[in-house]
Amino acid sequence: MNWVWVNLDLVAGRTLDHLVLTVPPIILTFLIAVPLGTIAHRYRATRGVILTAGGLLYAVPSLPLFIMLPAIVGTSIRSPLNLIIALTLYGIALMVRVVADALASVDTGVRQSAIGVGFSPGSVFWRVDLPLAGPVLLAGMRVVAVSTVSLATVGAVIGVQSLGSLFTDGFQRGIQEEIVAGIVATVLLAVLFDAALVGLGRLLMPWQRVQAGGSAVTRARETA
Amino acid sequence: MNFFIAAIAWLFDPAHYTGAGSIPSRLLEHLGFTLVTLVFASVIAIPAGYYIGHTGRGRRVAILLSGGLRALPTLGLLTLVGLWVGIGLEAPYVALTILAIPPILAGAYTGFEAIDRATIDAATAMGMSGGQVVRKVEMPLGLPLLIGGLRSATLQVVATATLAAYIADVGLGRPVFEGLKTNNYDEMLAGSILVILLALVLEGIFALATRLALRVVPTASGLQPDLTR
Amino acid sequence: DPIKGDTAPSSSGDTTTLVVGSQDYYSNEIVAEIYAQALENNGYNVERDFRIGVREVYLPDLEAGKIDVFPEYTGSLLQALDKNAKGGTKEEVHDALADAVPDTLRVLDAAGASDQNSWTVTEDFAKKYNLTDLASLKNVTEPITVGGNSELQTRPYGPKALKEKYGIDIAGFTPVEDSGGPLTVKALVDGDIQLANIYTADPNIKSNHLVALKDPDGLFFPDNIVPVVSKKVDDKAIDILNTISGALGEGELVDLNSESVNDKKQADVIASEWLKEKNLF
Amino acid sequence: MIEFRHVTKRFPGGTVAVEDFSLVLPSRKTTVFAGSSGSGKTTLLRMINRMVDPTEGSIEIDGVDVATVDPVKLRRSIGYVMQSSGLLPHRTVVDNVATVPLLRRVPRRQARTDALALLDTVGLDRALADRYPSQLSGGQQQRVGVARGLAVDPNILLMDEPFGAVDPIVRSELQQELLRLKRELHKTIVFVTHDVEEAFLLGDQVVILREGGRVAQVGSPAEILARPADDFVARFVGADRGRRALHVVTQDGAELLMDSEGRVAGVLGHGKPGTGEQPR
Amino acid sequence: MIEFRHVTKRFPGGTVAVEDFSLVLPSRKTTVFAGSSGSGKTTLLRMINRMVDPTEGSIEIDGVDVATVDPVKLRRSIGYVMQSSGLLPHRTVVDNVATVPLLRRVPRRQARTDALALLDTVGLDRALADRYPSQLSGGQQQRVGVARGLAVDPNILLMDEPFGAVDPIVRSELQQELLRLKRELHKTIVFVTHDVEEAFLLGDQVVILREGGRVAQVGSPAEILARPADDFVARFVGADRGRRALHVVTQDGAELLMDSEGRVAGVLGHGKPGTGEQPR
Ligand SMILES: Nc1ncnc2c1ncn2[C@@H]1O[C@H](COP(=O)(O)OP(=O)(O)OP(=O)(O)O)[C@@H](O)[C@H]1O
Ligand SMILES: Nc1ncnc2c1ncn2[C@@H]1O[C@H](COP(=O)(O)OP(=O)(O)OP(=O)(O)O)[C@@H](O)[C@H]1O
Ligand SMILES: [Mg+2]
Ligand SMILES: [Mg+2]
Repeated sequence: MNWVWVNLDLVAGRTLDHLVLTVPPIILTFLIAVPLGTIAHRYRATRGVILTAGGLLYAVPSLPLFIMLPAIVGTSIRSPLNLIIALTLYGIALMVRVVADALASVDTGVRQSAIGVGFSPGSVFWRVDLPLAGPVLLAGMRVVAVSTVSLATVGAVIGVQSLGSLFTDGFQRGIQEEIVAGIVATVLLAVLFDAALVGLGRLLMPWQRVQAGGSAVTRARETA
Repeated sequence: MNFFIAAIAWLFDPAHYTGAGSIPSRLLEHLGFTLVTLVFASVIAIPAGYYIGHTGRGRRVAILLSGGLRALPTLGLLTLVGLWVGIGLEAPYVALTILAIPPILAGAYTGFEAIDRATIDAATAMGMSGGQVVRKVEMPLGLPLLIGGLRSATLQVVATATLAAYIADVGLGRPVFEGLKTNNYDEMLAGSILVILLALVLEGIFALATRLALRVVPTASGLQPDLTR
Repeated sequence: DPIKGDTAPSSSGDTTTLVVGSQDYYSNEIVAEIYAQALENNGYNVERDFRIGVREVYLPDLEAGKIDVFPEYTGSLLQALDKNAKGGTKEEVHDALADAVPDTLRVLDAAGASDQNSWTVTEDFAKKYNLTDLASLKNVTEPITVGGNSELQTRPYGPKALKEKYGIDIAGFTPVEDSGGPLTVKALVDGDIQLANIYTADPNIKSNHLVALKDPDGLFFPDNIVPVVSKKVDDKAIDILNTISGALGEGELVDLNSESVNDKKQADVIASEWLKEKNLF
Repeated sequence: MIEFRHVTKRFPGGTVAVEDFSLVLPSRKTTVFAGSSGSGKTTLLRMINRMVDPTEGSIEIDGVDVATVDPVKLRRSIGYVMQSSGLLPHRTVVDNVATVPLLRRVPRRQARTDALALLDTVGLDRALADRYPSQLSGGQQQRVGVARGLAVDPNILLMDEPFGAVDPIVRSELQQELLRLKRELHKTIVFVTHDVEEAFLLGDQVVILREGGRVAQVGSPAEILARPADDFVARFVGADRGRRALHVVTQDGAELLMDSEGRVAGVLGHGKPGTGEQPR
Repeated sequence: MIEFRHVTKRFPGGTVAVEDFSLVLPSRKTTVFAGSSGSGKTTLLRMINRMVDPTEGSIEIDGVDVATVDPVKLRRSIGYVMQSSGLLPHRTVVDNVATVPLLRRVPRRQARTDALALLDTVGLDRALADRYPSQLSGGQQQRVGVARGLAVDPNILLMDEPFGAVDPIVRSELQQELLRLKRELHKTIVFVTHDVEEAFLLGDQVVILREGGRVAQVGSPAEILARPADDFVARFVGADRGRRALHVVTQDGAELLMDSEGRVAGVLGHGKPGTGEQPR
């Protein structure tokens, strides 16, 4: 414990590095996965392709991806950008399926009746599909956030500074406190992101509070 | 693109097919390591998941615990346990078993929970004992979701087993690390390609298994537990 | 090649900003930090690009002038630059290195402190087979497994060289990626490996009663710490770095490393305390 | 007046949901489509507001072919009510009722005032206005659905099994409420159900449908009951099993009406046929 | 004979589903529990085969307190049929029917033969024997459910809204089938429904339940209809709105029976009360 107090600035610095590495992928994931997932949901023909591609992408191990990506997109192997792209790809791989499933889980009765009373196609998407898919989307984003935070530590192996650097450095110097501090900080950061997302969900989906959690939501969260 | 050509050349270099650390032996090590890890994780997670799914007890704890386990960085665990027990396979087994537990656990209990309550009620009403309900109803009907959980655990373990080479002379992570440390990009890329191929093959096998399981349970259509891992 | 980083802070025309780099190794980072603080205390702007990785990763950046100051090890760097280099005394190696570096780089004065590669065994193992130097490894009747970082396999002093120079047969290689750190030591003590590549400045040698075998045939080159600098480094800065090398005497590095490993201090703290203690800048 | 002219609907899969269907639905009357599952009732209803477009034939509302009207505009001029699930779960009751007026850019404040008034119309307490649908009972949800259908004051109200999901006592209350609305509002109502009793209670004109939207019989409840067109209709309305063939049996001093299976259908009275007033 | 003695069921959450309920269900007769949602019908039914154990009071079957019988054994001696979803989706039709006999170690071959015979009994084509439940229509699934309930030749058959999920024509067919089985098999049947018509059609004894399993009225259909015990019963059976108060109206030469709202309920005939034979 003493180590942590003495080296608080180091932990803080690595945490900051970690934030820089993980916040952009989480946001980018959402911005890219929602349209992609919507396309997969809307057009049967694209569904197979998009979802399979996502599944396969997720099968690519992180370390090799960090290594291969530079050869493909031309970044440098040590560049944080490389890591951000890789983490975003993982996020998308995970999230497109959730988006497609979430949209599919929207009660057709509610959709049909909205169309029936005169919602235009745009209104149906923005005012019905998206909010009703919200809880499942949120569940998916929570998983994305946690796994992004956890995955980013692997970057330390190829020399991208993050909380993972506390593992490699502590390992070299044989300082267990440093490794434990890294693990705890990673988990805390994940919990923090998770709580932030839950809070955001509460704010954006006030109706959720009055109803027992839908089964699709709990399922999405737990099987993740 | 020429990186890939060089990597493929590395892959087809006959020199890499003999002796210790040859491609086939690395592949087998990787596969073996993955399977053993899955067995460890299954032995822990499936009974626990079945218990939770059948009784509905301990669910909150399980959710919290899986969430926490999922946030645990594998690299951190690997190095920490490595410092305790030294080099060799113990630390990778511990770290990766922990990684594999949450999806299998979730697959096991959501598999039970997704079963129509009425089906279980009817089985009970007919006079099945608790054990019979588990064996004859819940286990077969929960199978597709369990397979889904195993599938996502497998993918994660195959992928992450690369890191085991950080403290053990095992698996396809070896060429990756060796290439990384010796500036041999071809070797690194070749190792990566092998891991990805292995992951894809296993994914294919699971897709097949899921289809077979769905044949056993014709109504459990489209159950996809692995929307996230 | 993607390994060639493009992220090293690029030096602008402003000569007062210097980029100091370090390997992905805590001991090297301490020395780099000493350089950095000394330069800062003398009015230079310093950008730290530490923990870059192994030599293969940073050398291209160094040669390209993206890094201005880098703590190096004379023998290892010489062997990296010239595969056919011959060994010798520490002065000979230093001179050879000065010739071998590309024109874009300069090698300053070497420090007395060195961090030598060494082949190390446990005290018990040494006693059992009566080991003193590498040649005596022939006495060993059991298979010898070597442990060390991946890159050790391709180094000119690696298992292959042991066979060539001393005729020692190595049964196997176990990779341990902590640069001769605690895990390697533990593996050695546990008997998982019999021979490990551990740096002579590693405080673990002392605390774990390890024996670094002598190297009469010069398998390892002397590895004195030496600043390698770019053209951007002016005379004043060179003076500063040479002063540090002068103060960094034999054995100093073991103490510095011990502060990191045993006292668990951070590099910047160790560096500033050392500078204060030596009354430098 | 709504007129179906030789309407056929073939779905992409090949199912012919409706085949060569022609019918006139008189204004300000209630027409009920009754038939078993899959007989094309919903499809017929949805062709009126263009949620489904016919493959062949045309539908006219007061002489205007609906195919020539912008579907979104058309739908906003027609009320639509369906089984419970139709409310937006993420909007409060009053917002649900006011959605379409708001889409039509009625000012917020006025839309809300109108919506509250509509809650009165359908017999809902205004105190429920700020609840979410999930906080209401099934019957209350259905009332909100009806209020929403009425929100744009449409001439036509389409109702697709609106009371199918609630329990029998509540259902009967909702039916009475609808009878009251019918009398008060004089809308053209098209109502879908698979419950014969409900069809006979609510319909001025009842259309009994077979598979494929083929008309088995059209007429007033009395006409259909008195002279079922064929076996199918007889079976559907329950005449075949003698459920509608009643006899008088005196038991415990009361004159009971029994069907041919000995099941009691009612008690014989000697008053005038009812005027629709409830005798409470 | 099944006898409820002062039975109360309080669920862990605090809901009192059934309170101080006492009733005798005569052997070889059909007793129907009718009541709206949440009135405790299912709870009452499930206390008979110990799927739910009462908090207070006892239930006796032919004088034996069920609490003293091993629940698994008890359930294997009582047939149970519920809404469609109860079949095992991963077993074929014939395996579903044979489940309990197999659990009781009846030899495979014989269990199968018996199961096929039961398919005949419930009017199902043997050709369907090797299909999975999902490959059957809702009505066919219900027949399989009934066959399964009969598989151990139980004296008691519990049926929980067995026809709630099928469409009206099929429902009416299933009801007729059940009436036939009643006549042929002479089982003690306990039937739950919230449809009054169904209750009156099938029940020898009908129990109208209020909230909390409180008995509003018990009696034969005729008794209940002739003299509803109170407003609640009157409303429930539809007597209050005059739906059961019928008058004769002559129209187009037929004597129609109309209720007080002008809805046609039937046609007056002058034959004898039916014997239950179908006039087809
Ligand atoms: N979008 C669609 N695509 C393909 N077939 C459809 C579609 N909608 C309905 N059908 C088919 O058309 C036929 C009529 O369907 P419709 O929904 O109109 O019946 P319904 O009378 O409303 O039935 P229910 O009482 O079950 O609601 C059915 O066979 C149905 O499967
Ligand atoms: N396992 C349970 N735990 C807690 N409360 C229960 C449970 N089962 C039933 N209840 C409650 O007991 C009451 C009676 O339920 P029951 O299922 O017997 O009603 P029902 O008459 O069968 O209703 P329905 O017609 O909807 O099937 C309800 O308020 C219900 O919420
Ligand atoms: Mg319909
Ligand atoms: Mg019930």
